[in-house]
Amino acid sequence: MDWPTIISILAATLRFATPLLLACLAGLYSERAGVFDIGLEGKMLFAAFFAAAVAAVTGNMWLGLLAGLGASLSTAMVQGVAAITLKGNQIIAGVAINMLAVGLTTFLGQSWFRQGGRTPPLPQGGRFLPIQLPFAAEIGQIPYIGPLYANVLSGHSIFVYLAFLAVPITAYVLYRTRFGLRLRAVGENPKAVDTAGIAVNLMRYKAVVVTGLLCGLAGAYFSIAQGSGFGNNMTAGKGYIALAALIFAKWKPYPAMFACLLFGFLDALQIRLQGVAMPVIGQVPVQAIQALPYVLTVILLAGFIGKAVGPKAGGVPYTKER
Amino acid sequence: DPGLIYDLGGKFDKSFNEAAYNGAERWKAATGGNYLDFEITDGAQREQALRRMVSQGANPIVVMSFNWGSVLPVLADEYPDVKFVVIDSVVEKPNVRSVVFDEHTGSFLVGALAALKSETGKYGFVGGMDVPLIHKFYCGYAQGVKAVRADAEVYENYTGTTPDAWNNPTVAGELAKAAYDRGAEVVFAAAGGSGLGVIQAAQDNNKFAIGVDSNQNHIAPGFVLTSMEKRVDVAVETAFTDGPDLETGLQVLGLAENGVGYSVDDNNRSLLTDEMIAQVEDYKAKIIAGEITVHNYETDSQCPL
Amino acid sequence: MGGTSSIPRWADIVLLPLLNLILAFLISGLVVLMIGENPLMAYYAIFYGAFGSGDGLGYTLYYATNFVFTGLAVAIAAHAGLFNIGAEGQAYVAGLGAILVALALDQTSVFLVVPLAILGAAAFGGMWAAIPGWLQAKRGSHIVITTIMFNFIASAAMIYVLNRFLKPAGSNGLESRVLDQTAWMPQLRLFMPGFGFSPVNLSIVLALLLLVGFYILVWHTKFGFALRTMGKNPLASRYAGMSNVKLIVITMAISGGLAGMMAINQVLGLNHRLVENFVAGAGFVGIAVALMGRNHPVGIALAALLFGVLYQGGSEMQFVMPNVNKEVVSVVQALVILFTGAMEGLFRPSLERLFAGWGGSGKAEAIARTTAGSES
Amino acid sequence: MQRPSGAAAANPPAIELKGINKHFGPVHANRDIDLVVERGTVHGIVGENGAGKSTLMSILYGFYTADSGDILVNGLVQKITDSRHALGLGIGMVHQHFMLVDNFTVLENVILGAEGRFRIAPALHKARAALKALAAEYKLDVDPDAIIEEISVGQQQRVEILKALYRGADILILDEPTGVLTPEEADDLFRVLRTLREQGKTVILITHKLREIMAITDNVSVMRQGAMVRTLKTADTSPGELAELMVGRRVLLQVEKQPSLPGKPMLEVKKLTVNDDRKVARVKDISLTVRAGEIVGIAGVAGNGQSELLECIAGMRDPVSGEIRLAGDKISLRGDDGGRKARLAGLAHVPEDRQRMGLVTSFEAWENSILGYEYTEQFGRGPFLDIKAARAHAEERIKTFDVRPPNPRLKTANFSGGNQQKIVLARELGQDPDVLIVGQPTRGVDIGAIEFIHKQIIAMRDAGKAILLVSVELDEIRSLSDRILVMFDGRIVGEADPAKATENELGLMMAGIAATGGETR
Ligand SMILES: Nc1ncnc2c1ncn2[C@@H]1O[C@H](COP(=O)(O)OP(=O)(O)OP(=O)(O)O)[C@@H](O)[C@H]1O
Ligand SMILES: Nc1ncnc2c1ncn2[C@@H]1O[C@H](COP(=O)(O)OP(=O)(O)OP(=O)(O)O)[C@@H](O)[C@H]1O
Ligand SMILES: [Mg+2]
Ligand SMILES: [Mg+2]
Repeated sequence: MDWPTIISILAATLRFATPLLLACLAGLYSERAGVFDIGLEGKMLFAAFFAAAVAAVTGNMWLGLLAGLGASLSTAMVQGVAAITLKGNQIIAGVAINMLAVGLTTFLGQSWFRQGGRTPPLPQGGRFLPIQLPFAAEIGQIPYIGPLYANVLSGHSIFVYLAFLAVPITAYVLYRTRFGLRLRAVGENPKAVDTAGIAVNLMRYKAVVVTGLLCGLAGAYFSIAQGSGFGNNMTAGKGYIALAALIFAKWKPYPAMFACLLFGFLDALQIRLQGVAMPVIGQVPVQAIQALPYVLTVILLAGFIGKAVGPKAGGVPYTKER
Repeated sequence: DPGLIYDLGGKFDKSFNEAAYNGAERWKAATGGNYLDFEITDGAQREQALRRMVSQGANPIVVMSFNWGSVLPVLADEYPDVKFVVIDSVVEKPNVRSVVFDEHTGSFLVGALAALKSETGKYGFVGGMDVPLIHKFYCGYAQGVKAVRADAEVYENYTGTTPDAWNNPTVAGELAKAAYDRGAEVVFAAAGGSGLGVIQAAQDNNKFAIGVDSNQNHIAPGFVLTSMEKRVDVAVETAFTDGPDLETGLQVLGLAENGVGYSVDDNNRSLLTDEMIAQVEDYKAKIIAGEITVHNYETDSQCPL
Repeated sequence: MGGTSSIPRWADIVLLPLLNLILAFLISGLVVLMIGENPLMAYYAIFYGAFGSGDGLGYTLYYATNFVFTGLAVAIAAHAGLFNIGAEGQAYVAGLGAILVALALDQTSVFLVVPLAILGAAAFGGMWAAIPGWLQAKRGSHIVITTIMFNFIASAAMIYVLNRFLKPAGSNGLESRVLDQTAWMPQLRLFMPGFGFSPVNLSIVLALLLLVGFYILVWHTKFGFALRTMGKNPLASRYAGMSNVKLIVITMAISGGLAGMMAINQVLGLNHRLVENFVAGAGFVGIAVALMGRNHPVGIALAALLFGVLYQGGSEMQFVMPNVNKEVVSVVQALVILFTGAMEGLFRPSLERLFAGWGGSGKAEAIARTTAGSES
Repeated sequence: MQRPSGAAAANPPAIELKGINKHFGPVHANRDIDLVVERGTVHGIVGENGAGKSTLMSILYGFYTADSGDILVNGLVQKITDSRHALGLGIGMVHQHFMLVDNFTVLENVILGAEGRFRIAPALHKARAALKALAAEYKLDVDPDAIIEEISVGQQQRVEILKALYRGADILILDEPTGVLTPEEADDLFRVLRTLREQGKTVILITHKLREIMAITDNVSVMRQGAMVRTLKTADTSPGELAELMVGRRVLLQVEKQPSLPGKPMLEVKKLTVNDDRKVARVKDISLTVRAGEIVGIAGVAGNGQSELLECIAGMRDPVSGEIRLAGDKISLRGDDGGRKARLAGLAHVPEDRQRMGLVTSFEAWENSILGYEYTEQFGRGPFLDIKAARAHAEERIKTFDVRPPNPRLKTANFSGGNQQKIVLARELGQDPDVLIVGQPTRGVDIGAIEFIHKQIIAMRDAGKAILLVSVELDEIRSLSDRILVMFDGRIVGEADPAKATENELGLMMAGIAATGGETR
């Protein structure tokens, strides 16, 4: 593989990793607080749809983003009520949210835009465009390292930079602040938190809010930054991959980033390897390459991290009365 | 009145089914007549939907896609006095008209046009799913490219393996971008809804895409080199116009019948020089005249290049 | 779910789900209203479409058959404390097992093909589920994730197989050749013309048998006992010396096999050939069915029927009300899952208060509890 | 934190409870309880399992809220709505089950809920200093940076106490604090409590061990079935009287038993080495023998490898090396079905932690009464389960072991701790094994049940079974065992004759010769 190819793979890696990372961190907050969330997928899809819908109609990307955040947030709240207040089964809540998202987005899209659930392509100003970092052009001239800056680091939409900024922030919040301390405690031993005089469910709701917002960013990225407009079920299972990444990272911020970069890289690779003759094996069937990310995920989960024990109180609604 | 049954993917798939819908709508506008239509959501509904149409007295009934192989023959026998039209597949029954298109020749022309437009010798193709029909597109396209540049390279890509593949602009876009990064300047999308991602990518990277099925030049004027039109709309419209006593049998719509072709309108005219068009028209004539034979993947599931 | 409730069993199993179901339908009604259609019309269309005609009923039962299979698949795993999201892929792969047998033997006799095809499907589906099971048991990789991954892998693999091996050269559909009549699962209309042209076939008998078998397996065998022990408390099953690894792998194999039966209904019963993506989401519906059915055969049968109604009635609704598009149905389904599965806490408290008011049930426990308090 | 000065003059009781009632669904856990706790005293509370002690204290601590009744703190009526409020009033509680976050450091646990502002760094700083001071004042030192799950139970309890003191508690509630402590650790604790009392702080102590009540409390209240039976001056009462008040009948506080007549070796363990889940060696090259008709007791501080030893002999944990012989012949219990292999070999196992291992609490009693034996023909031919037979079996077991209530269809979670333990014992003894290994048979069980359980174990011995007993309750070890082995850091560090060995001889051995106090593990 030549250098330019590698460059373009790396750039694609960042683009693919971004929604994963945002969703993964989203999951980190609620799961560290003891609320399992299979519904990342659904929240992203809702966000993607409403972001695109509003951006398409108003032609204003910021309004679009706002709508996306709102949609994801309110979905998260529904999930929160089910999982925290009503003490329902958290996994079911997630599954239901995902199904609802697929159905409702297409349904609304169809009845609003009559394009089979798609939104129209976004007009000028409806979409977050790539940002050129300073001197990208100039530095780009430098052989080898230049392209790394100009084509890999530079030239992404704001979401990409936000996602990676969110990692140190999350680590800081999680390990250095009162909120983080209580968050981790509530996911490990809510009773201890309760006896320390802290409201357990309130803490969990706070976590779920953060989750909602991050999922909102992730979803909006799909439809008003990376793409231009919403396509049915356009998150295509990325929420589940993000979940895998979270488990893979043992629910920790920096590891989460690396996991997402890895999965993003696998996707980028998948795309570059299609139709390329492999060194030894020669032409590989395209399906084998398309399945590659999933196969490798399985292998990694099985091979490297072994038993991943999540937050102890994960998935269990908190009740005083036993 | 006539009836129309869309296939999986739905009325508004921005390509195949939507073309049929446009045809029906045009007929409606022209004649002021009415028609029944239905979107199936899973295979089990085919027979059900078709019988429903019959029982509601629809005639003729147009069904889309190659998935009717097992259902249609049976029902055709059951209802000898109803006329059926199946598009994209061949059913030999006295009361069935089978309409198939020479996607390969149409694709050949856009391939040639791509090769004439771009000198890089690298060309992209993004298919929805790795299925025979899409291979037919690819194979014709590649032949067209190579007719102009024998040494050219064509990157063959597919969006996915689940039904999402026809609706995943994100991945399709990335596939196109990959092709552009590898030096291609033109990417032909035969991927239903995913194709929009390719066109978007062309716009973002200031390169060219080639649309499919219906004329997609307008989606991003100046970035869609042309569209490989497959006039499903025409097929549907004529079927509706012919009415209950349409003559049945096999109908192959090729270049001669304008069943397939490349679209030129003021959205893309500026991208094409007269020489290019002349050159392509020449190929077209030769193919019609039989001086050039474009291999059809479907005949032997092979693509000799 | 639930926790220790003080409401009578019947209320827990019948009344609560019913209330939630009603709520789910009310909200779906709002969705229908949003597009300016009359919900009552829609409900009627669904109901009439599902039961109004022999064909309709036949289709309802045909869909229900699928969902019984996938529902049982999810339920058996759930009893072992495993969440199998992979029924979709397992059924898909099982289709391969079924078709291979059928293609090889479709010249012989239905009495040979069908049983062997069932075994083939069970074997392939079971295998596809056993691998994630093994990975969970031995390597501790999260079964939820692995089964999801296996769904994706399954669809890639199946496309490949269909393309390269099963598709007759020159045909342009992504499907195997049509099977010879002898390999078809006999359809009920042969015996009961009332079912008109509907595809409901003998698979439904298989479904009924498996429902009974499921009940016996889970509650009347030693394996079932071990299964439930591990599901409730894995440490206890290890203490009892029931091999958890074996339990997990076997349970998942059974689960996958059950999911695989759905392929019989589709491949031998409906399409008479292997079609790309013939599972079409039935695997995920199975999750809902199992949840709503409280992992009990009776509940599963009822839930499967409900979803059968939603499917068949839903497609009829599209004929009657062209503006109500297909997604409405999936919205209704999702809401049903949400309310019956995850929001059952909504009415429980008020019900508990209600029944506590009547005194009634709680007493037995109360006495038990307080006497339990004191030994002597 | 400081009490109202006006009240201070009148010197009212630290705590006064009036007519407290609390229901849990159908359960009436507290019935109009009145209680007065004088300032500067140590006040004991005793009562059977489920008598309502923890509930009452949880109400006082604001963890539960009473259905009715008043709470007076330092003479003022307080509506204590949550734990924060209680802490504000200077009430601290050390719960029966520790309220610590296992993967946090000691410091993080101490500041949890008292972190101050947005960043926790300052709070951590402050707490570090404070812990130093407290350590000096009460000789309560723990490594502030240690991870909770890596320190001994005794240390964890210190953390709990430090948590309370750090928050400036001057009324300290301890719920069964000594259940898991060695004598040394217990003495340490009492020393701390006395210091607290001297400083005028008030202590409420819940325990099942009357010896401790007599040793340190000034007053003692007895609860039974949710009601307050009586409050007495400790000086004017006796263990016997208290026991009678608790249970409502006379109880024998000392089991009487004939000297044992050991037969041939039944259980032989040779050079056994066992790892824990973290692959750390916890049992190091241990050899021991248990003869027919004798009870061998293993004394030791919790966490010195007893659990791993038991689990290994019971087939739940594969040994790294060494062998196990039953009735002379070598057996292999490897594989994750070792538990069954052990049972087949005639070895029964009463696990240390009934709730976590021995039972499926959501099962009905009859299901638990066949757990581990469900595969035997007696409960159904071939693959099938004979539910009738199983229920009949359960009926019989429940009768012989006097499980209350005698209802095989009752959900196991609804039996009290003591009765749950009886269900396990009934099951394991019921299969008439040759060898019985028992872990913590009476942990958290009240004297009424203890008496019964001890009788049963002795009866097994007299029936010629070989019994290996592990318990952190020295009294229990001493009163039941015919021989005592002391385990420390995975090794047998000594053997003793229960008749002769004194408590602190054993205590020293348990602490490891070189060890200081109860710290080492
Ligand atoms: N002080 C810190 N500042 C920033 N990040 C930290 C800090 N401590 C830990 N992390 C993050 O957490 C990861 C593991 O650290 P650590 O094990 O302390 O987390 P943890 O909360 O203890 O996890 P767990 O509670 O599950 O054991 C590190 O790779 C890093 O990403
Ligand atoms: N959260 C709860 N939900 C339901 N019932 C409860 C709860 N807590 C306690 N109970 C019941 O209330 C009664 C009193 O329980 P409590 O824990 O106060 O007894 P206790 O005296 O502390 O017993 P032990 O000596 O075993 O600790 C028991 O019957 C118990 O089962
Ligand atoms: Mg207690
Ligand atoms: Mg206790």
